[in-house]
Amino acid sequence: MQENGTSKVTVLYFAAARDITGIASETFSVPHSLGDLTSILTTKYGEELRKILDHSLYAVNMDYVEKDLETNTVLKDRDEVAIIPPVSGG
Amino acid sequence: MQENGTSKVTVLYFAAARDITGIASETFSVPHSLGDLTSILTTKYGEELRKILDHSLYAVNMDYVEKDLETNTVLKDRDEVAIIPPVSGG
Amino acid sequence: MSTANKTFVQLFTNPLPSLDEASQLVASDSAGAISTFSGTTRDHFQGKQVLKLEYEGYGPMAEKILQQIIMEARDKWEIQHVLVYHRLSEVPIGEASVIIAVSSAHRKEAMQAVEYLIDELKARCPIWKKEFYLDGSVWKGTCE
Amino acid sequence: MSTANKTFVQLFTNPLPSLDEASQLVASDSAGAISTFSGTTRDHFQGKQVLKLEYEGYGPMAEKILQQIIMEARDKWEIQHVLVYHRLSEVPIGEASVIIAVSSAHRKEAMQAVEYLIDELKARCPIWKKEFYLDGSVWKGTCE
Repeated sequence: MQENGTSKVTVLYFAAARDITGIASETFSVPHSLGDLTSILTTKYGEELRKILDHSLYAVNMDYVEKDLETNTVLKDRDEVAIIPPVSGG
Repeated sequence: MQENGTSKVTVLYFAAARDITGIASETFSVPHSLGDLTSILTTKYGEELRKILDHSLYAVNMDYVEKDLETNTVLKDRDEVAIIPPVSGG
Repeated sequence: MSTANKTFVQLFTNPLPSLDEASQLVASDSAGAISTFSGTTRDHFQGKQVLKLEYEGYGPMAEKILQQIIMEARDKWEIQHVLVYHRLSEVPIGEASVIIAVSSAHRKEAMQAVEYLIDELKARCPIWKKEFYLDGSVWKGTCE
Repeated sequence: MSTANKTFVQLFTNPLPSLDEASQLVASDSAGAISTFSGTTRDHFQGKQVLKLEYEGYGPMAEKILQQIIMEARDKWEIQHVLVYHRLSEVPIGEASVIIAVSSAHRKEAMQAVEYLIDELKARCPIWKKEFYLDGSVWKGTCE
């Protein structure tokens, strides 16, 4: 955490998430956990993104975070957080 | 069956069977069934071929004959009988 | 044996190398079996004509996940060389979006590993496919 | 759909066509998945060095059995085009003795059909392999 108690994280958007945000990535100051990031994102992008988030997983520094661990996942400065909508490669 | 009560069949040898017979095919007059052919073949080629036959199937006109149906399988004139040792293609 | 096992993982924006090239990379004189899977873009989805497809991926994480999946496959089966190629770009109909190739001494291992790799890739690898129809486009996965 | 399904069965005394050629023969714009299996000759068997291999077959019956096996696979799975090539001749180490390729709309079908085809080919198709070692040769199958 920073002196002001928040962490500066980069958030990456892909596929359906990026269609809503219109950008590939941006930086947020997050008070504590992934749960806080969800609040920040839905405040900024509204219901549309919240529906995507409901069906997405976060990946922090390229590791998936299980859905029920989001509120316990504390973010650090410079973490790279990606929103991973349901994948469809192959 | 022919007038003399026997059928003229062509017998094909492959792989280990042909190593023993030294030829790819020959013709026999067989009194009745595949069982009779086995007798004729073992008389001509001895124990060595009999061991192969024990582990082989006959195919009559390119259809496998199950082991326990051999004595009941009556041969007709011009039947093509192949000795099929355990296969190993692929 | 395991030190000599090779792994090829690559994401392409250009057309994928040929299946021959892929199978030659995994071939070895001690591996009797080579199993491959190619996914090619189809011209229809549930009756709708697909005009084109586009793949997008979170590249570094996709490669990391693929390496993980390959390690898991190596734990499960006695396999030799492994190749996973995925295309991340627009892919014209009929062209390959993914190629998987595995060699092994015995055939079951290569075939089962290929099946595992494509299943896990489809389940876990952060890659997304967008299908374009006459009446719009859709990201697969999210809207199925 | 089923009338347009193609079947390619052929026995070769020359080297087999490439995997690319095989996969292009089974490819179609409506089949998203192509699964292949190649069997290549190995340089060892149970620790013994194999110098060369030779395949022999009862050609017409081998083709008949392959057609039967393919019909069985078509009954079991929704597959599109099917190719089975087998070489009947001396095969140098590292070259393909068998190539199987299957296309289907969905991946499981193609993969399962390929596995069935190679399993049944090995169990039922009248083809024999002779391995040559430094100290002699042996017909596989009979003496294993």
